[in-house]
Order: sequence, then structure tokens, then C-alpha cells
Amino acid sequence: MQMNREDLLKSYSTMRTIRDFEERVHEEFASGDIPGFVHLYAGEEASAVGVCSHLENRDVIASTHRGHGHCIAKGCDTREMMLELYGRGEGLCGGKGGSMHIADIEKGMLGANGIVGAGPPLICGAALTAKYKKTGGVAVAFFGDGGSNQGTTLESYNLAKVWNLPVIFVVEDNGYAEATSSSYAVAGDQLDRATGFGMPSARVDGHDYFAVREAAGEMIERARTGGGPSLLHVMLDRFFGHFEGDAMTYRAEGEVQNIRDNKDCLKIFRKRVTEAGLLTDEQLDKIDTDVMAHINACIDESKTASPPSLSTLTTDVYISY
Amino acid sequence: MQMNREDLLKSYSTMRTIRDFEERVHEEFASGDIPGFVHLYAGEEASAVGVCSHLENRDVIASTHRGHGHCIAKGCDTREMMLELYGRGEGLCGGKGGSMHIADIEKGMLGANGIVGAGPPLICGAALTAKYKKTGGVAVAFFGDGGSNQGTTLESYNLAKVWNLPVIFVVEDNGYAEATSSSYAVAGDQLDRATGFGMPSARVDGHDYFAVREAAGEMIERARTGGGPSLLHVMLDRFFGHFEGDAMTYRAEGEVQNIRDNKDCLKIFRKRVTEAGLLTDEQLDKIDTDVMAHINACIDESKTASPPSLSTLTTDVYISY
Amino acid sequence: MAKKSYREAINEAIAQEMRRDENVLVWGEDNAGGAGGEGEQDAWGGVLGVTKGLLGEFGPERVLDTPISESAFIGAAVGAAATGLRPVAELMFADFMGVCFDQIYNQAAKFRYMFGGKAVTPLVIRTMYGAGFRAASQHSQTLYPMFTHIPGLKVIVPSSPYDAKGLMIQAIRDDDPCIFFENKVMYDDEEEVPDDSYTIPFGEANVIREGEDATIVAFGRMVGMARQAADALEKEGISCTVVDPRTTSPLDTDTILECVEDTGRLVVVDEGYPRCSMASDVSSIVAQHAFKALKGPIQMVTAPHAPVPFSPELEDEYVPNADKIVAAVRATLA
Amino acid sequence: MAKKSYREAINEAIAQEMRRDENVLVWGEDNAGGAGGEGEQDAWGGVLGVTKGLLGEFGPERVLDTPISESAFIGAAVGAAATGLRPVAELMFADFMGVCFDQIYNQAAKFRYMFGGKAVTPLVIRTMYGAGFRAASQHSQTLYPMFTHIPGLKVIVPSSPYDAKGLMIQAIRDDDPCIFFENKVMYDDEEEVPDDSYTIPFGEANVIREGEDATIVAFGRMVGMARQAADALEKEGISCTVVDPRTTSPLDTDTILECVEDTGRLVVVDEGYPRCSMASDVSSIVAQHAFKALKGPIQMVTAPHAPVPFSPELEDEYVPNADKIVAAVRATLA
Ligand SMILES: Cc1ncc(C[n+]2csc(CCOP(=O)(O)OP(=O)(O)O)c2C)c(N)n1
Ligand SMILES: Cc1ncc(C[n+]2csc(CCOP(=O)(O)OP(=O)(O)O)c2C)c(N)n1
Ligand SMILES: [Mg+2]
Ligand SMILES: [Mg+2]
Repeated sequence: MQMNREDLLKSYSTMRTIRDFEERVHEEFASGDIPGFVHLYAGEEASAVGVCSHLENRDVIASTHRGHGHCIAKGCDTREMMLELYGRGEGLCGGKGGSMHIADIEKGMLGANGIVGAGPPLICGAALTAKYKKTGGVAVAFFGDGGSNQGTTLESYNLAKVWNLPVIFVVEDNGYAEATSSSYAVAGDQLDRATGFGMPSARVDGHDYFAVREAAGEMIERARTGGGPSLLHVMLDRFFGHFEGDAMTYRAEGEVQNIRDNKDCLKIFRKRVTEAGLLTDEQLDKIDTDVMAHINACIDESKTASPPSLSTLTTDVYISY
Repeated sequence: MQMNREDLLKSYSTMRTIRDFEERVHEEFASGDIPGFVHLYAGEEASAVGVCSHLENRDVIASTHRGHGHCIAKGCDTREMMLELYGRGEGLCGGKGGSMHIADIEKGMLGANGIVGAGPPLICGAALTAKYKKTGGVAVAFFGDGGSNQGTTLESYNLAKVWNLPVIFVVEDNGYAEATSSSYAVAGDQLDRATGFGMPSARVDGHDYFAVREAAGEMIERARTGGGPSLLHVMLDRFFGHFEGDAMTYRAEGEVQNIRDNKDCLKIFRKRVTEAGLLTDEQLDKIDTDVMAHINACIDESKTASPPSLSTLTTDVYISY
Repeated sequence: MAKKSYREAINEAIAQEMRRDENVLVWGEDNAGGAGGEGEQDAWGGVLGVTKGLLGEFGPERVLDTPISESAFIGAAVGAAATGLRPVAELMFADFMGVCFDQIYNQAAKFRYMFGGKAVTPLVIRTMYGAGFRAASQHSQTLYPMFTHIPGLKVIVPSSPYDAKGLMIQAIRDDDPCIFFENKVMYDDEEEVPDDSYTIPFGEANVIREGEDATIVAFGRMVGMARQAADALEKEGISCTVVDPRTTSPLDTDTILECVEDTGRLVVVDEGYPRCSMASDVSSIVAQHAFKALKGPIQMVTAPHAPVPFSPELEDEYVPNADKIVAAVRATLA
Repeated sequence: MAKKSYREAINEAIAQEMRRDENVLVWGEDNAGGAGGEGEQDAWGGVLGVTKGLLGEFGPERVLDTPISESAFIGAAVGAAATGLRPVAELMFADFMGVCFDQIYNQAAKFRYMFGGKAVTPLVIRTMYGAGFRAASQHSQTLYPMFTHIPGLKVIVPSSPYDAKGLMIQAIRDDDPCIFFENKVMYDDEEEVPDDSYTIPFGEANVIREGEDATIVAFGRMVGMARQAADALEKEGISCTVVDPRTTSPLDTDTILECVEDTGRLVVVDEGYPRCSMASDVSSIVAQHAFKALKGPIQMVTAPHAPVPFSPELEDEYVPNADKIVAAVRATLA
């Protein structure tokens, strides 16, 4: 589980890419250029990257409405993602999907999803493909504390265990489902729920990249070697509202500021690796600069890119048209 | 929790009524008179009666495709039930529902149900009515081991706990869902699942009326006094196939005979109460005779009763027609 | 009387009924908003604020937040309705019916029939539908045809704030399960809406204008489009009747047939998918029952047989509009 | 070539495709039957025995029993299809769609579109439909209109053993999500069915007989009823074209329109509910595109707008039959 310098740089760079992508989308959304519902992942980067840093193209993930982070962590092209958010023809989904439906099946990214709890059943199927074809691949379903209450998710726990599938269920618990607190809406405990279906489980601090990575690594290894499904409960926080435009009056005063100050996974990562002498501030600063330049370029291009041709309105409905 | 003689006689009589109802329906179905899908409850009587012996009209139950036992235990009229099974106009549902849809809302019987897992959500609503109206009533959802894997059921555990509803979830685990063994299809443990949602739970021998009654009594008392939902896992067996016509080749040889010989809840009840000197064989024999006569009369009447008037085909669709 | 938005009209209808009848309860995801948290408790009033303020007046016993467990809480509405409450439950987007449809069409819709008339199930499910929000394929569907297909449900599609209020009050008082479709882009539409309580009966179409050359039947948001089209056509000397059925089930077929008898031409406008749709439904009823009166082919104006796209340019092309309706009227007159 | 039942034809189609392509897997409740138990392992082959025998030939890696968790295992079929398998999953009764519909219409049906054409989702969902089994309201529905409504799905309604085999093989090879509706009272119907593998293309109607006076379009089990009606009418000198579209989506509108152009009269027969139905759909398409050819009102023969009743007497009255079709043909000729 030792990470070499290259891995560390890559992980930081990916987390930083997610962060800048989201912070910049936040700004641009406010200016009215980005249409539709946008749910930002900023603050939760250590989860997506901690888990996905173990994954390869043969491995598949399913994501949620808050999907940008998972997409980037699984290797989707950020330029094409940004074009997609702007509804452009060169977007990753040709402008037809938008923020809630970014997917790249070749990269093993089975889609952000507008339906809470839709991913876990899908991921059971992806896991079955891997198991049947003996690819050694695993399948990861990301979902929120809110999504953990959807029957589709709970059924999937059972199916994954009954079929002994290489699945990791990752509950990203940011304390809220929309405006409703998980302390209200989630009865019992996520780990006890896993036990209820005979699955091993673990809870980790989702602000700590290394904690996530280690716990996920164990579960992924177990799944790869035929040991069946596990559940990872990741405690984390979102910096922004449920969606862009959310005034967040349901959150305590100072809550977000405190999170930004004390629980920023990027800051925590930087402190850890520089104090341990693994990376230098200069190395990380350079990433910061490069990533921001890249994201800005994505946005600049997206702003003026062309919309999809109207002729695509009724293509891709079936294979034949 | 002491039961007086009257209660004991009543319980035995109800269990016997269910048994004879089912054994006779089994015979009559074979002769081709009873249409449709029929799922028999014989063998499981101690569960329905053990639970429902605590209930009053203000209390509501929701049942399953295997609903006759719950209906009888909750006080539905057996004559009208039998007429319903035969699809007669004077049946409890006017011949429109049949075996899978017997209901009597005035008696707190919210319906047998053709959809596995449909009852638990409904029962959350009935429980909310009781809670909101402060009737002191409770609501009981019966479902099988198979039904425990339906997402609707699992969601209901959560909702019942979040809303602190007076619900008892009764998992009647007869080892099979159709031809599939619960040892295959149910991952984990029913009690651990309850724990996962923060609910107290207990497992009882469903062949033992007194064990069921006692465990259910505690849970019902807790629910009545604002203590919220619980889950009761009842281990029992069905004497017949999944539905009438099932050759049961998936069961072990001699399995049913062994159950009939050694795990018949009526025999066990009789032995217990006569050995303890609470009731005499004569008293019980008399019930046996009377009940059988009554059920036979129900069948005789049902065989020749009139079908519903064709004019009812399109009534009861809405309040207005 | 004051100008009220579609959102306010619905809110007021629910509030007035809650005052009148203590058995009316409201629940859904964030219908108050903020449960369990440290901030504002009535933070949202549903994702687009329709139930905002109800918590303050009626308290947490009558305005309940729910987990994201639609089967459980929509099913609970059915069970509560069958046992004496009159729930107004929210299924946030109609697109989410797929996770809880059983409780609606196999339970609520069928109780009364299956139980031989011995059940009443007075519940209202409020839900948002329609395109125009750049919300893409899973948050923009119309879907009321699927509910209309099911016997035992009543399906309401209000096209204005005034209608929304009167139809909502009717729905809450109605003893059958009602599915109330709110168009998400109309929430800020305003018009004069009486402060007092009033009902609009189901199955009575609103004939918005009468003309001689063609009848346009339109639902929900499409009623406004039909009006615009009729205005445009009037300038060319083509006069149209515009009919808003208000409810798709029951459907006021009498009025529709009468209007077609008068004009001899029919255009049906439906925002949803074309196949087995409300456009199909109305067209087929007319083709069977007013055939003799028809002087030209029936025209249907619907979305294409494709999911709703995300990109604004594509979505604008996707949704029926006044131009397309004008073209359809011309086609039936040709 | 030998006589085979509808059940055997479907079984044979699946088995032949499983032999041909190792990526074809089968799953559903008791699709083998007996998992985890001490008795026979291939005890059921699904509740009515359609997949019986597959376990023996293909083993438990390709024929899987499932828990009663339709969202999970139908969703798994979608996820498996998108990642390289070709699942044939069983949703036992179409009536159960309500517990898993999201995975079908929001996921399977929309992947390709939402993802800009980058996904293929080759899956088949087999499901039973229809009345006549005395199985009451929740086990007797037709419901294919609701699937037909949804863009992105293909919907297959075979009316004979021969068609069932060819359409099933086509469905398994097709790269779009296919919903295969099996009529539960037809499983024992027999006819000559070739032993070899063959496909029947989607969207190509079968014109079963040609007549001059009226066109009857019928689906699934209703095709047989339409034939009977046509036979009866022939004796009175009324000759009918009978069209079996075989698939409702895609629908062979060209053939339907041509037949109506020839006969000038249309009767549509659909076993399901009347509103927003296949009867509405076909009628409306004809009323729009073949209006000039129509010489009389279109007639629809469907179930009433009511749930399916249990009692045999009521159920027999409920389902469309040859007499009702005859009456409808007479009505359009009147
Ligand atoms: C089936 C369904 N119900 C409700 C919604 C509306 N909705 C979208 S996101 C969301 C909250 C999800 O909360 P959680 O799973 O905790 O994820 P988070 O937003 O916190 O990342 C809700 C209720 C939906 N999209 N799908
Ligand atoms: C949603 C749904 N899926 C499947 C079925 C078909 N079905 C009816 S009963 C049954 C088995 C139920 O098993 P269990 O819950 O253990 O109850 P038991 O029959 O053993 O009493 C199945 C699969 C159904 N009716 N509804
Ligand atoms: Mg959350
Ligand atoms: Mg069972």
C-alpha cells in the first residue's frame, strides 16, 4: 500500500482538478452561463480519489447527481466534461446528458445519475460481468447518506452478497440529503446495515485521503480475489449547497467556514505529505497553477463552443437512429 | 401475559379454523372448483394467531399473497372469505378480489396482497394514522423471508424508525420464497438487519404459539406506548407448496412429513395445554368438530352460490362508479 | 383577490384545506426542510418551495420530512388514506415514479375495486413534470399518460394559478387517489386568484376560447402555447377553439366532442412522448366518436419519440411550441 | 420441424442463443428454482416453467436464481448489458414493473441517449401479461402501452409460438433494451416451429389475412380473437384484413396505413386498459396519416377502464373477444 512520489502527485493533482473544476463551475453558474441543475463535489475529493486511485479501466464505477468528482477520479476528460456542462456539441455526451448524466463507459464510468439509488443495482450488473468474464475487475457504487435509504440500494446489498459479487458500496455521508440531515433520515448505523446483509464494512474520515485509500484498498483487494462485497462509510462534507442556488439556511452558522478551515482534504493532504517530506510545497504549488490554468482553459473554450446540431435531437435513441 | 381459559380456547379455535380452511381449500382446489392462484397458510397458524391475539379493531395488519391465516386471525368472516375464494358475489370483496386480495378494512385487515413487499409501506401509513390520531393502535406488517429482500420492505424499516411509528414487522420465515431457499436468497440475518435500522428484534419458534404470543406482546406493548417499531423473526414451515399445484420437488424428501409429524403448531399447542391441565382433550376435540363442520358448510354454500352480477364489472373503480 | 403565482396558489389551497380538516397532512422530501439539522427548520418547503410556510403554521405533526424512500412514504400515504387521513404527499419529480409506482397503481388505484368497494383512499400525490428546466432526461418527463392509463387514478394537470388552487382543493376533498401534476416552469406564473376557498370539479374542461375553424385540445403548460397559436392564427383569419381538459382522468370527452362537432378539425397538443400519449388518447376518442364531424386529418403535436435532451438548444427544439401548433392547425385545414 | 408450444418455442430460442453466444445469461426468480435447498435444483424454470432445463445445460454461472429484489436484479441486467453481457432477465409478471420501473425506463431506455450514443444496452426483459388466469387485479395486467410510451425501449408482443421463437432470438441479438411480453394463457398453444434458429425483424407487421371491408389490428393474444372474428364475418360476406404488428415499438405504421388505405375501415383490438393504450395509439396514427382513406369511424375494442376482476364470470366479460370485435367491425361499417 506504499505510495510512491508519482502516485502522490497524481492523487493530489486529481483532487485539485476536482476542486478547481467545482469552484470555477460555482462561479460560472452564478453568472448564469451554465444551465440546469448542478451539484458540486467540492470538499469530498478525498473519497472519489482515494477509492478510484486503486481502479483501472476494467473496473467500473456508478455515480450520482453529484458526479463530477467521480468522473474526474475515474479518468473522464475534464475538457469534455466542461463542454458537457455547458451543453455543447463536443461535450462528453454530445450535450445531451449534462451535469447529471456524464458517463464514459470505456473508462468504466457508468454514469452520473439523476435518480437517487439508481447506481447500486447497475453496479451489481457490472460486477457480474467482471465475475463471469473473470477479468479480475471490481465495481464500485458511490451514493450518499440519502441514497442509503433508497430501497434499490438496500436490495443491492443483498443481491451483491447472494451472488458474491466484487462490489464496493461507498456511502459518502456528507450529513445531508438536500436540506434534510442524515441524523434525522438515516435510522441505525451504516455499518450495522452492512452487517445485516453479511457484508464487512468500515467507517473512515473522508477528509483524510490516506484513510480512504487504505480502507478502500482492502475492500477492493477482497473483491478482486473473490471475497465478495463490502461497504465503506465515508464521513465528509460538502462545501457548497445541495445544488447551485441553494441558500443553505438549514446549515448551522459558520458550519461551512469551519469545514473549509479545518476539514479541507486538500490542505490536510498537503500538510501530511510535506511534513513527512514526501512532497514539497513547490511541487504542489506547481500543480495548483497548472490545474487552474487547465480548468480556466476548459471554461473559456466551453463558453464559446457550439451547441449540438439540431439534427442530433432524435439520434441515439436506438442503435439504428 | 397470563392467558385465561377463554383466551386459550379462542386461540386454538382460530388456529384450527385456519388449518381446516386451508386443508379443505387444498382438497377443493384439486377438484378444480376454486379458480386462480391460491397460497395456503397451513402450518404457520401460530404466527398469525400468536400476533393477532393481542390486536383489536383499532389495530391494523397488512398481509401477503399467503393471506388467509392473517385474515382469519384478524377476524374476517370465514364464510365470506370462502365465497370470495370461489369468486362469488357475496364474497368478502364481491368476488372481485379473490384469494390474493381479501381485505376488511373495518376489521383492520388492510388486505392480502399480490405484490411481495407491498404491505410494509402501507402499514407505515396505518401506523401514522394511529399515532397522529392518538388511538393507541398499532400496525403489523406480515411478510415472508422472500419479502424481506424487497426494497419496499427495507425502506419501511427506516421510515418506521425515523417517524417512530407503532409498527411491528413480522418476518414469517418458512425457509422458501417460491422454490428458492432463504438460505440462498437472504444474505445476513433478519435480526441484524433490524439492528441496522436501530430496531429491537427477536427470533421465535413459530411452531410454538406461546413463544410467538409472548414475543409479539412485548413488541406490541412497546409500540402502543410510543416506543417505536420492532421486528419479529418467526421461524416456521408451510405444509403445502408455494401455491396449489406446486409439486415441491425442491424440498427434501420427507421434509413435509417430518414437519407435519413433529412441528405441527396445533399438536404442540394441544400437548402443552392438556399436559399443563389448562384445557382438556374433550374441549379441543369439540372445537375440531365444530370448526370442520363450519368450514364444510362454507364450502358447500360457496360451491353453489351465485357469481357477481355482471353489472359490477365496472363499479367500485371510483367513488362515483 | 390578488395576483398569486402558481406556486402560491397551490400552497394556499393546501393551507386552507389543512385549516378546514385536521386529517390533512403533508409529507415528502424536504417538504419542511431542515429536519435534524442545526439551521432553519422550514428551510425549503420542497425543492421548489411549494410547501414553504406550512411547517410554521401546522407544526411537525402535520408537515413531515421524509427519507429518500419513495416506496415507503408514498406507500404510507396510501395506507394512511385507507385508514382515515387525507395525505398530500409529494413525489418530487414525476420522473421518480419508477421507484414507487407499485404503491400508486397496484395499491392506491386498485384498493377500492379489489376490495369490492369497501375502501376509500383519499390521497393526493403532488408531482412536478415537464421540460424547459434544462434538467435533462430524468428530470423533465411528462408521464401523466402513464397515470391516465391506470383505472382508479384521477389525474389533474392544472394550466394556471387559478385552476391550480381550485383543482388542488378539489383533489384534497376527493375520496379517490389523485395525482396532481405541477408544471415546473409555471411556478412563477401569476394571475388573479381569489383568497377564498373554491373548488373546480374534475372532468369539466375549460373552453378557453371558441372558434370556428379548428379545435385545439391542450394540457398543462401547452394550454398557454395553444393560446398563443390561436392568437397568431386569428390574425390570419383562422379562428380556433382552445380546450383545456384540466384533468386527463376523468376526461371531459363530451366537451371535446362538442367542440370538434362545431369546428370539424382537431389538433391535440401534449408535452409528453408521442406514443400511447394524451395526444393519442384524445385523437382516438374523437376518431371513434366524432368521426362524421371531422373534415380533415387529426393532428398531434407532441415531443419526439426521444428522451429529453440537456442542451438548451436541443430542449427548446424538443418541446412543442406555438409555431408547431400553428403549423398543425394549417395542416388539418389544408 | 415439430409442433412446439409457445413455452417451448421461447425456451428453445433462449437455449439456441446461449449456445451461440456465451455472453447470454439468464436470471430471475426461480429461473432455475431450488437454489440453496436440498431438493431438485432445476425445480421450476420460472413460475410457469419457461426456462426449465437451461440450468442443466448451461450451469449455475449462466442461469441464476435471484432474491425477490426486482430493482436490484433488473438493474443488474442493465448494468451487465452496458458492460458486455447480454442478459435475459425475467420480470415474472408485468404487473411487478412498479417495484423496478426506474431501472427500465430511466436507466436502460435512456443510457444511449443521455450518454450521447456511447452506450449499448443489449438486454431482454421477459415478462408475462394478460388476463384469463383468474389471477385478479395485480397479476393480469397488460401494461405494454406504458413501455411503448417510453422512447428507447423496444416492445415485443408475440402472438404465436412461431413468432415467439423468431422474435426472442431477434431480441437477444438486438443491441437495444427489449421488453418481451409473453401472454400467460398462450404458453400451451402449439404449432409447427422450425428446429433451426431464425429471426423475425422488429417493426414488420404480419398481415395474417387480407380483406376488403375492414382492417383489424390486434396484438398478442388478441390476434387469435381477431382471426376468429374475421372467420365469423367472412360467413356473412364481410372480409377483413387482420394485422399483427408483432412489436409495438417499433410499430410498423406503414403496413397499418397501407391496409387501412385499402379497406377504409379500422378496428383496433388491445387487451389492456383503454386510455392512452395501443388502441389509442394505432387509432390516432391512422386518424392523422390515413384520414382521407377512412370511410367510417375507427373502433377500439379494449378492456373497460377498470382493474381486472377475479371472478371468472367477470373476467370473461372483461377481456375483449371475437364477438366484441365482430360488433366493432359492424359498427365501423354501419
Ligand atoms: C429517487 C429520487 N428521489 C429524490 C431525488 C431528489 N434528490 C436529488 S439529490 C437528493 C439528495 C441526495 O442526498 P445524498 O444521497 O445524501 O447525496 P448528496 O446530495 O448529499 O451528495 C434528492 C432527494 C432523486 N433525484 N431521485
Ligand atoms: C414484487 C413481486 N415479485 C415477485 C412476486 C411473485 N411471488 C409471489 S409469492 C413469492 C414468494 C414469496 O416468498 P415469501 O415472501 O418467503 O413468502 P411465502 O410465499 O414463503 O409465504 C413470489 C416470488 C410477487 N408477487 N411480487
Ligand atoms: Mg448527503
Ligand atoms: Mg417464505
